[in-house]
Amino acid sequence: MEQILVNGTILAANYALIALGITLIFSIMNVLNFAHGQMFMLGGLIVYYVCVVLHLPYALALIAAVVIVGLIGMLFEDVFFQRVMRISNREENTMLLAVGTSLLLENAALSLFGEKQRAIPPIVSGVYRIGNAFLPASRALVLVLSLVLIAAVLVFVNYTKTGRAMRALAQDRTATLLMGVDAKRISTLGFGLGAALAGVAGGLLISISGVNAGIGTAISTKAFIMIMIGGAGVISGSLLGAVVLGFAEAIGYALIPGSVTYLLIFVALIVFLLFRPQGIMGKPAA
Amino acid sequence: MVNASRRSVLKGAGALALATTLSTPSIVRAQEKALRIGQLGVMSGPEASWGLVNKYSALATAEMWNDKGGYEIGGTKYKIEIVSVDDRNDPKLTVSGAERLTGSENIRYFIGPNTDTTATSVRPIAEKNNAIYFPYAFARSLYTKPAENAILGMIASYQVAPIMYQQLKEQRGVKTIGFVARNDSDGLLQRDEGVKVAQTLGLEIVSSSDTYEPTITDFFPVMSNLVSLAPDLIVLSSAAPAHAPQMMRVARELGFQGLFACEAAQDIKIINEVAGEYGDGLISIGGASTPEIRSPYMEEFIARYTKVAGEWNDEAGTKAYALEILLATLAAAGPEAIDDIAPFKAAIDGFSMKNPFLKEESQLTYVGTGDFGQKRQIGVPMVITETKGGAFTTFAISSVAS
Amino acid sequence: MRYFEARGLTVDYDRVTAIKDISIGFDEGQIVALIGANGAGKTTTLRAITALSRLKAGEIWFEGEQIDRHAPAALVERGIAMVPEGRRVFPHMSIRDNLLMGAYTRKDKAGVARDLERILARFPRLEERFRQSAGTLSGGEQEMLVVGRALMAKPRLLLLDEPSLGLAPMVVRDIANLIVEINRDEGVSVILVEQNSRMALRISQYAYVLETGRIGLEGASADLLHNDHVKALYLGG
Amino acid sequence: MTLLSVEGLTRRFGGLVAVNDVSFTVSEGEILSVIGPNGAGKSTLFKLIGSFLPPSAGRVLFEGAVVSGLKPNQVARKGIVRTFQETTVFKEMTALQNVVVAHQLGVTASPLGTFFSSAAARADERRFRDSAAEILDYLGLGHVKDVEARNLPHGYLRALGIAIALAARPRLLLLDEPFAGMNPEETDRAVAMVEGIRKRGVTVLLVEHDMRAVMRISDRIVVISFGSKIAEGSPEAVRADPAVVEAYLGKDDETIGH
Amino acid sequence: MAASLDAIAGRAPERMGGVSRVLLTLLPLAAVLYGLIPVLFAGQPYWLNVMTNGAVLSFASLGVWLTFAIGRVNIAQGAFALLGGYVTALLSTLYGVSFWLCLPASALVAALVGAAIGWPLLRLRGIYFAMVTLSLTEAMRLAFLNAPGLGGGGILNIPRPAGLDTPLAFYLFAATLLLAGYLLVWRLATSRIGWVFRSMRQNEELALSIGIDVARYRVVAFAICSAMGGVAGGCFASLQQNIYPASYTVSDSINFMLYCFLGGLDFVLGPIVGTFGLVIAFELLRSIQEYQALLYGILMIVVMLFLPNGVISLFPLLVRRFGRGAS
Repeated sequence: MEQILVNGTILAANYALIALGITLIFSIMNVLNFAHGQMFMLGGLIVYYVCVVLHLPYALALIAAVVIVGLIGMLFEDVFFQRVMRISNREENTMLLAVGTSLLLENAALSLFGEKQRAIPPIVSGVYRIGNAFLPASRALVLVLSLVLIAAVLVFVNYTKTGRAMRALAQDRTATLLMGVDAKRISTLGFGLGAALAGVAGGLLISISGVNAGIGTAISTKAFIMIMIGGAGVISGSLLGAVVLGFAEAIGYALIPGSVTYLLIFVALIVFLLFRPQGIMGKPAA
Repeated sequence: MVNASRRSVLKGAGALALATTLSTPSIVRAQEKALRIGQLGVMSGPEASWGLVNKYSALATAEMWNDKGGYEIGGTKYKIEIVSVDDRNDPKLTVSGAERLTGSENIRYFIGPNTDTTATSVRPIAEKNNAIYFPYAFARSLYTKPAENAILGMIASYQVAPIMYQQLKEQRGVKTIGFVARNDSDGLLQRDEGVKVAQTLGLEIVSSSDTYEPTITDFFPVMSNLVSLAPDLIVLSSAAPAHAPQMMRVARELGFQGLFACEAAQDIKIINEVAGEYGDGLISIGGASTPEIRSPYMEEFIARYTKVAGEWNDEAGTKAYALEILLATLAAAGPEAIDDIAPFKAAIDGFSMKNPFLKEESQLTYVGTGDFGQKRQIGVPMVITETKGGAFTTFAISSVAS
Repeated sequence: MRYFEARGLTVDYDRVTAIKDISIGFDEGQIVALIGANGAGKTTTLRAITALSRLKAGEIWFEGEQIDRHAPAALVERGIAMVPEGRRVFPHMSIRDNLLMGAYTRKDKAGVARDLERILARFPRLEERFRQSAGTLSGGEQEMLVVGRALMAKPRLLLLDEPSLGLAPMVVRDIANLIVEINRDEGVSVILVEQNSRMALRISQYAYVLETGRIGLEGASADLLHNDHVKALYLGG
Repeated sequence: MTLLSVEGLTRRFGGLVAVNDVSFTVSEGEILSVIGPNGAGKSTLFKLIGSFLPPSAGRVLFEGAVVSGLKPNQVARKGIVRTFQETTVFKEMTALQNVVVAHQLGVTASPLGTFFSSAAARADERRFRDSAAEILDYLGLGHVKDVEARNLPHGYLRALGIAIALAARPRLLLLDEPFAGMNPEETDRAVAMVEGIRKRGVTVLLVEHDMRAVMRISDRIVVISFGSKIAEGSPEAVRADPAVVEAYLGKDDETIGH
Repeated sequence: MAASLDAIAGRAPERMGGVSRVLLTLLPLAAVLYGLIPVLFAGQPYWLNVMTNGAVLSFASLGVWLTFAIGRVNIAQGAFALLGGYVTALLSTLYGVSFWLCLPASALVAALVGAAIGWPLLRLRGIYFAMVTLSLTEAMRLAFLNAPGLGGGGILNIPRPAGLDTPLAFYLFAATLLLAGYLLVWRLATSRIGWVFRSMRQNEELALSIGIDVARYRVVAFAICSAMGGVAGGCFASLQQNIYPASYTVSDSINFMLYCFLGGLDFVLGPIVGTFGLVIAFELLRSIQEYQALLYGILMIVVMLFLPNGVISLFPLLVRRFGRGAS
């Protein structure tokens, strides 16, 4: 039982970073970032490269992952998304573009880093015991770092000028422009921040389980599940979605024979959406 | 990264070369007697390494022979050309790829594909177009009559399990066993076969219901369940080289003291990278090339493979056999077999050659009568390895009964 | 050169001319009204001034500086704030954050804090609900919030687009009085776009009547209020 | 004869009562207006009658049969058709296509017949095109019938919205703020249009903010404030009702700016 | 000239008579499918196979296009292809049912399941519907993987349909199927039903207000789409003679959606052009191996950036340009 709690907490914290990033991008740009999982993967591979190939410290690698993936996000937003949003007839076109960027990132990663599973040696060793549960130190570290990062993002979004501008932009673009906000810059920044969060999540996770070039779609799918549970575009909802998914997975793996866990999660999700299509925290569609 | 980038360059060069090959009319080549062998498999996406190892192995063998002026069949030396086609592990693309090799390119022999899904999709094409292929997939229907065009290039998991578990029971005193399987068709089938074997051997099965999604990112929840039952042995059914080390690391972090076993080949480099000090104690089917048993020819092959691929992959130890035995059988069947598989099929049953990859004198033949009712498997030695101090060491050597 | 001067403003939407050759000008501290029928081009004129719509022709001068090439953000920094039509509060942000968004371009933290106090003092209803999200306010309260938000930018020129739209007459009166007070107490010049012509003419000094994208009539508001043509057309008899 | 009766209609959103126990009836052939200050619950009432929202309590009867609980399209089939505020039309169709497609309730061909373009289906289409052209001409949109709706001048969109509703052959037309944002001249035209619609045999229930226009065309007026009905009667009676004046009109304008 | 181009793009002029409209719309596609392709590739089973894949995939994409027409981004077509594939596989291997009966059965089962799932789910819109259908694809895969009695495995040795044992025969069958599918969707799109779909896409509330039974039409569109997916799955199961839970995954569903997008959502021919375009492009890119997929991604972004309304949107542009040049 304690083990389920520990497992759920760790998963939830990891997932929260992923969900937070995709939510930021969605709320500000109204773009469902299909490439989110690929950005996560890239973050992991960058950490691998810096740590294992360049033999530099993990902290540095993590910073590199944040910066590079963040810059890639900003670049995509600036070069691709703004153009497509300007010229296309339909809103859905950004979705296709996002799929295109995900293919691009995945194959670029495949060419650069190869197809193999990559991981880095454990940063810390040892195992804590909490009651009957095990908590390996490396996982505890990731948990703590995740929580710190989540808190930092929440503080940034809620209490800084730029964060406020991001939230404002998500709610009313014209009014935000009239406040003197450079909406283009904030959008780019928001996309970059969302991407960077995916990157840092990947960079953290590689230290405990490794990544390979092909995991992107699976991560994106999980991110989608979380924002469907919590409500798209709502930050508190994405965190809640992460907690729900994390614990559902932990409980499922522990209690359900066979691996119908994910099948059940999907079925539950579909049924849930029938009753509450906007997710738990989402605002009802007008 | 040095490796990776060099490999990219090599890949680029290979791609260019191949592009020229494909766009150049075949008349030009016909003058210098070429023998074209196909290779069809997954070479992109998460499973890319399976097909790529086939490709690099074939290229390495081909280059070694071409350097010597070609392979001699019926008194003529043939330059060997490898024509590779990526199927992305998508049956639709495998089918069109096989059609391309055996139809458009008129190739009678090809290596691959790499999974049950793709291999069974290829079967009708190969039979229609009269081609022999060497899948790396375990589906029995491919090798049992009425099918007779497929030759299993490696040892199937269900052939490994009885021997592996028996040895573990006898040598390491394994009494309790737990299974965790990859949740896809291959994984579940392998687990079910493994469970049967364990029952026959009288081992106590503590758990056989744990599975994980191939897309998993964290094995902690999966493994914590199994580790708490503390079996002597954890079998990782159909664990990909990417996943096995993660599972080991998690289990060790959770305090697991026992052994691991896997009927699929693993990659020692990934094990070292991912599992590090936790990588010891994995019993798996090896690449038939542990240092203790390999011949100088194998050393040469390894060197050549490393040049082609950028880094050595232990899986290639098994996959080296396909082209070598294919060529030798062709030589035995005579030049007419190049364009007609009937003589080749006829030659299979009586074929025998000295195993070039092993230090000790032993014969390499086709086997499989026991499992498939006909000789449709390469008699690759079954080398069971154990990871120790960051390297594969030989745990047991056996073979598939003819 | 007057305090504010726009000359020959022309804007096209999808190759259809929305406004053509509109010129307006006034002195510091004035309230100027733009009135006219729906679709006459009032909102487009405001959007052109705040650079939300692209000018096809024309130039705009404010405090002796040409401003028609600036981005919306730069205009806010130069002291021009606009309250858009339909009370566009940030519904999921608190009153406080809404007001702070108004001060986005300002660097003087102490000044911002002071102004926040001042504006809350002016709008006690907002202070009561300081931490609530703006979406929970009534229409009139939201109008106060957006005016307060615009004031947080410390503007010298305030553009108001249809502040009375959809408000009950009682509330319209409050808003009208508020505009007059702000103009008087803070010395802010105002361009007021209104459907409610009577109200607009009553509180402004000068007015322009827009008809299908052009200026049809202009003059002192008091005169227009009694002009028979205007009366017949826009004041509803 | 009573066409529509609203009985004790109530709608709560969380703790807020948007419509509180409202009852009134609409007789065949009359123009009835529901007015009230902004936020009084007019729009919610409107959605309740059109079945776009389920009521928390009370019911709506049309020709004596309960219609609350039906889906909006079923209510439309019974003959209650609404318009929308602002510019709700099919933006990527021409004006004519907008109105032709709105004849859906008049389809006589079977779905299969429609698919295979049977004689009945072709006759339907011919009929719809003629009828649509007639409606557009009637509402003064004849000359823009082939213009895509998104390119139509703003002023035409509201008329197109009404044209779409008329195509569904309503017995009772619900007009949602038909005069909002119009200048006196435009309002005059719109008032004439609504009266014309009544002459076509359509009963009209309109919700409006603009008192002046309403006073001119309504046979009766229902006034609601804070969700509750506070007055009902002829325009003159309502105008004289002190409760209405206080809740709705407030005090005299002359205090502005002084 | 312009009229026939419009017809090619699936937008035959409305004033034309019924039969000639049908012919004008079908002929160009029929000419390519029955004339050009067999002549070009008759002796090349490989290319015939690629074309067969293209035709059957186009058929499934046409279904997805139909859900775009009602304003839903559908990422569930892989699920229905999988379902249809299993229906055909089970019926033909367990009961020896003929392929020609299996296919309608696949269509029927897929349509029924589609209708049952679609009825409630279609209330969702926008990205919510997209995400939930994506989940549906994954759920379907997991359901077959964990289905009792299937042993987590695939079904092998599905008999090849009698009479379709040469690549050319199967191709011609696939081409006919595609042509039929095209006719179906084109008729739906250009008849009153299509206008009803369009009205729902543009404004569901308004459509409701004029008496359109939006919920029913949505379900009908989705069920037809699912049926087409089921048929495609059944075809591939017979063509490849096997089906596995992993035969159709999320990426297949995404591909079906992409084909529609890239071809152009405003044209019935869009999904066909998009599918063939990408399938052929992928095969042509084979010669550059590992960079194949990378270039594929870049290609897609380039199309998106410069032809955001699909490849077919190029046609009217070209016509305008050359038309102007000529006159």
